[in-house]
Amino acid sequence: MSTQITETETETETESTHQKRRLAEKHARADMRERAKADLSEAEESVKIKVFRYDPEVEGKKDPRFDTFRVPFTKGMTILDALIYARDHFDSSLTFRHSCRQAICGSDALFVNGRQRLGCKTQMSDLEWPVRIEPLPHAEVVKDLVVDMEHFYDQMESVEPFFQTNEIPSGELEEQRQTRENREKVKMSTRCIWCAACMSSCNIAAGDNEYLGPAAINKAYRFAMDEREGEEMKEHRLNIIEQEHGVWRCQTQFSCTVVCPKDIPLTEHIQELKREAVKSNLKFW
Amino acid sequence: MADYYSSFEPKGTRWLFQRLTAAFLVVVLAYHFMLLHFVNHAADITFAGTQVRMSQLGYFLTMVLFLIAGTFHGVNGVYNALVNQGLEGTPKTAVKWLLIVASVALIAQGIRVAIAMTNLI
Amino acid sequence: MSQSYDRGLIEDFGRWTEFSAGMWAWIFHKFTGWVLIGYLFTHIAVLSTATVDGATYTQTLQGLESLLVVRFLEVGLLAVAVFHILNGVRLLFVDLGIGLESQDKAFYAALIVSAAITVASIPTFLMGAF
Amino acid sequence: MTLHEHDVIVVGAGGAGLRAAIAAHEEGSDVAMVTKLHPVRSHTGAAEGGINAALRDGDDWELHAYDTMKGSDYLGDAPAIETLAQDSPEEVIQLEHWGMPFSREEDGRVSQRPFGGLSFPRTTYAGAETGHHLLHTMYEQVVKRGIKVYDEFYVSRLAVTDHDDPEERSCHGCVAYDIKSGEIVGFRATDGVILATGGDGQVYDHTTNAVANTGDGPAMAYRAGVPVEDMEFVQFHPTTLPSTGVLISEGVRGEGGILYNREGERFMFEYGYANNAGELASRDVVARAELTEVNEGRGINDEYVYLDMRHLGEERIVDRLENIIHLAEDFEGVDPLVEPMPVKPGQHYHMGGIETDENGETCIEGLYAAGECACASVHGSNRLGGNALPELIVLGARAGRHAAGTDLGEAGVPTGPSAKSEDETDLDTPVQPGALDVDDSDVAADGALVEPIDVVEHAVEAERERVRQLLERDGTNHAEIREDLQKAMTENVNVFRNEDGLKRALEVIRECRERYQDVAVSDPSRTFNTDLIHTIETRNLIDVAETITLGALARNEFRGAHWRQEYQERRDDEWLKHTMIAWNDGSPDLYYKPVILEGENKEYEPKVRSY
Ligand SMILES: Cc1cc2nc3c(=O)[nH]c(=O)nc-3n(C[C@H](O)[C@H](O)[C@H](O)COP(=O)(O)OP(=O)(O)OC[C@H]3O[C@@H](n4cnc5c(N)ncnc54)[C@H](O)[C@@H]3O)c2cc1C
Ligand code: HEM
Ligand code: SF4
Ligand code: F3S
Ligand code: FES
Repeated sequence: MSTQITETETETETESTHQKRRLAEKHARADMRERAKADLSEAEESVKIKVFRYDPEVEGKKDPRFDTFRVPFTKGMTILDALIYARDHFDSSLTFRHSCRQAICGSDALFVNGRQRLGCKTQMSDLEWPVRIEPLPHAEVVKDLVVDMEHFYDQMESVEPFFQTNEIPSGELEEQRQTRENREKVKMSTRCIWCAACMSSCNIAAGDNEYLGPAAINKAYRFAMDEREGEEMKEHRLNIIEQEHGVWRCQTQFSCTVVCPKDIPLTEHIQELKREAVKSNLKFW
Repeated sequence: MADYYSSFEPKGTRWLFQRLTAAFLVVVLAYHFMLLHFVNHAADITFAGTQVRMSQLGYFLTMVLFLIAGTFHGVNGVYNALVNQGLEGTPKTAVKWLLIVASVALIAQGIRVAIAMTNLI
Repeated sequence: MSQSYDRGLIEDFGRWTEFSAGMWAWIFHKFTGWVLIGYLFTHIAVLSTATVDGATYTQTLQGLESLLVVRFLEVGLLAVAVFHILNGVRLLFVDLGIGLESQDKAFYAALIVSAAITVASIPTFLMGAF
Repeated sequence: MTLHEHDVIVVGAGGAGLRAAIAAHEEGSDVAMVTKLHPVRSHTGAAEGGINAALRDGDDWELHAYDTMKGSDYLGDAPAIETLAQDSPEEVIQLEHWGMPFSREEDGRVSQRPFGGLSFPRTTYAGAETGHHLLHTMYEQVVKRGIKVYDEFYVSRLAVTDHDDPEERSCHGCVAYDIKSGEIVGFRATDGVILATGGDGQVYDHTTNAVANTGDGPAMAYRAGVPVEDMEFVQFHPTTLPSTGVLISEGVRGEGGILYNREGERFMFEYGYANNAGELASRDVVARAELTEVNEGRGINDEYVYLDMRHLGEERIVDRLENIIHLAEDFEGVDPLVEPMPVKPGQHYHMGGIETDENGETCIEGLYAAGECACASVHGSNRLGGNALPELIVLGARAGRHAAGTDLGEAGVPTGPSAKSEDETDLDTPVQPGALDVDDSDVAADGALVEPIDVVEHAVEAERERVRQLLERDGTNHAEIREDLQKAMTENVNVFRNEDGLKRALEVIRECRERYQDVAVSDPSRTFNTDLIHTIETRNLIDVAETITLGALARNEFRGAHWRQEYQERRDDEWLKHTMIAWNDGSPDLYYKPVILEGENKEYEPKVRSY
């Protein structure tokens, strides 16, 4: 890591590799869809979903079970569409969070066929059928697909997730300047929609409940790397993420990065913070 | 949030050392394996051969460093692994000291052995 | 307050079939690391015979080497060490933030190369054991 | 009975709610937010394009106000519009100082871009996810200030006194259903309740709005006695993806994206829909142009047209509009770098809403509204792109301050039935609108309940009873009713409207209301009972849909987003007035109030809107 400029270069590089990855994934999906279509012409056009059910108050649901619903398949159908269909047509007590339907509210991270995914952003045709839908692992289930998010929110809010600076310009209507490079640098990290998919996928977070987790560390990164906050604040931020259950806990398992629906390079951000922390600690010697 | 403000915690330092020793170990371990399994077959090792090698100061020092680095790396790795699995409080302190004692013993014994292998004394 | 359902650890580890590359790498690295540190302690213990006298040392070593199990264990040790080294190098790159995009491929490569080296070295290790 | 007490209660935690809470907190109030979604899940996060603010040399607030008035088709109230234009720059800079990651110019200042209907490129943006950043930045400030947030609490009723004249009523709090535990709790607000519940796009079946945008605020306020204003003005966004309603930002056209029909013609110019502005004409113009293309057989699959941005080049697209690539791929399976995107109009924004003045206050004392659920009115009959986000922060902040007791001066916009200038006398409705029986009101109708705490307790009791009934009885599921309602609205109260259709819609709405009487919740659980929540929401949708349709039937002209087949002309002589509907204890009263074109320094002269 030398100067700012090279930093951004790496940043854009990863960006375009992201794009490449997405492209590759897209081609794979296209193939898969073709195959799915071929399968479909034989089978009746419906898809089975197996949904995790649990309700602490309802007889018969106190012990978790899986319910199977058969929903008509339509082109472009997402996991969320299938769930809504099942709820509105078969069982109105089927419970899951959702709102925006466009991968921005972060409500519907689910464990679908063994991987954390956003229901609204996952095409049915990209998955193996029948599709198994469960609540996020490593979180307590409140009911059906709804998990308790409190712990995740606590972790997010424990890293002082708000802008702090002493350098607000005094002039009227004057903004703080920020270079384009710096904005680029924090750009990916600002995209987090608090869906908790990453946290759920991380084995370390599962083992150590106090581990800040990838999303919260990413949030800290978003501010630590924002030049508008100033050097002093950066020190402070590094102290926060260096705590006992902070960055050092990360074992670079990458599953967070793999599942993040917003393509945030989480592991990379965590690693960069580790290096920054080591660098700033070295100064004390 | 008070606990964030504890000043310097050597976690980052151990992390760094784990990496530095790893980088060192890559080279030395590879060399060690080559030398004692491929160049000289383990089965053919004799005290005499060992003594010849160990009596070269450079080799001797490398092996001692190898031992220290390996011990730190391995023991620190084990400690981290346990801590990551949620080891806390008194057991954590106990394990920490146990590991430190074991490491010191290992290194001490290792150096004793190494010296015995030389003809320096 | 309503109660909630904790699926517990068993459920988590019951999912091993769904682990991704990075998780496997982590598990293998752990396992190999523990084997190596275990070996280091044993190794020093064995070598300690040198403090008795040269002959005991030579005898012990050659005695051990004449056991077939030991030869096989050595192959295992090599496998473990090679994987730990290769994946260790992978991790070092990850720490430096280099090539993060290919980390999964690097893991597979580490597996394959370890296997190859291990197989290739079997003759050397087993030489004269029979 | 659980009762929480705070100075100010903000219902809803989208952009407007968050801003209001921060403002009230800064004035020293003990403020709490009550929201059915966690704040970061609010639909403000979906806004893509940007925030209008006159920040740069060559631009000033008066130009912004002028553009807004023109865009509103002269149905906006000048005091509100001017407040918006004046306060917006300061509010945007405030966001910057809170760390919002705006896109930047070479010199490090925040970037601005051109947007439809604006005479100056004053749309400040943060990539193509401005709303997401705005929402998160403000939530961060709420965390910083330690403002109490009751998230996943569904507010289902306001605690309003029961005076006969709505203008004498006061609001003392609200009732909420704790979604996780199923408990019904009271919230007592000593200084005021601010409704910021956002849009109501779920009235339609094709919308860019979230599933949670069900118009709860307008419906609750309406039933409590606050008139709703200009409900017929619903904006349809010209570029939404056909299968999901996901929005493709106006930014695409701002950056130079082009609309084509099936023949490959650039129809905005070729057919003279907007000879000057072309693709950048205001939304209603573009939406109608697209539908006309489709209706005349020049659409693709008889459903949509193409939006093409390939000529902008990959680099520029990735730089400025990267998220559009992902949206088109994930939700429509189209790679916009390779092929044009299919787009069609979808419900997007509701100009109408709870009647407020420019301080966010309604005619009921202690009841405020801000954001999309309110109507101040800054957008009149048509909102310009990039004007809703400034509305959230400007009017949100003002409502917050006012509720906290700050003197903002006398409001220029009059509110309440007393502002009535004329009654609608001969509206011919096929069915009786409003409540089936007079009991359906949300205020107690049995005498002088005025003690604040009694009012709240009474409301809690009433709500408990309602929920108990819904849970205990057997009956139909709300989902069918909701679906029929949405279909009828999309079919008849869309971009194109005519008398027959509107009347048919009113009949369906009435029928839905009747069926709703037998509605029941089949999930017996108290834990996270979304079935119950959706059922309550459906009732709100019915009320909102009815007001939209009534307004549309009354307004015999074409203005802004409201187009009538029989009257394809703007008629300023008769219609420079707001359509108001008051619940009137169950038998809705439709009346009018004049538009205020008198600004601070000038009078806005209605001109022909041409782009
Ligand atoms: C896709 C899209 C793109 C847009 N792009 C732009 C743009 O580029 N520029 C622009 O200026 N505008 C844009 N808009 C418009 C603008 O985003 C919205 O008008 C605005 O975000 C509404 O904000 P709000 O705070 O009023 O409501 P929301 O953000 O919708 O928040 C509503 C809040 O109320 C809560 N709530 C609702 N009902 C209840 C209840 N019963 N009890 C408790 N809480 C409740 C919800 O939980 C939520 O927190 C866009 C809109 C959409 C849909
Ligand atoms: C030869 C080159 C070696 C390299 C490159 C290497 C690399 C690494 C790295 C990078 C880690 C840290 C993993 C992490 O914390 O995420 C690690 C862990 C570890 N290493 Fe090594 N190592 C090497 C040799 C050794 C040797 C010789 C031993 C035994 C003495 C050893 C024992 C361990 C142990 C026990 C761990 C901890 C494993 C765990 O996380 O549970 N390593 N190694
Ligand atoms: S970092 Fe990604 S996966 Fe994690 S919460 Fe944010 S958006 Fe979700
Ligand atoms: S999965 Fe966990 S271990 Fe680190 S790289 Fe991601 S936080
Ligand atoms: S519904 Fe909002 S993220 Fe999926």
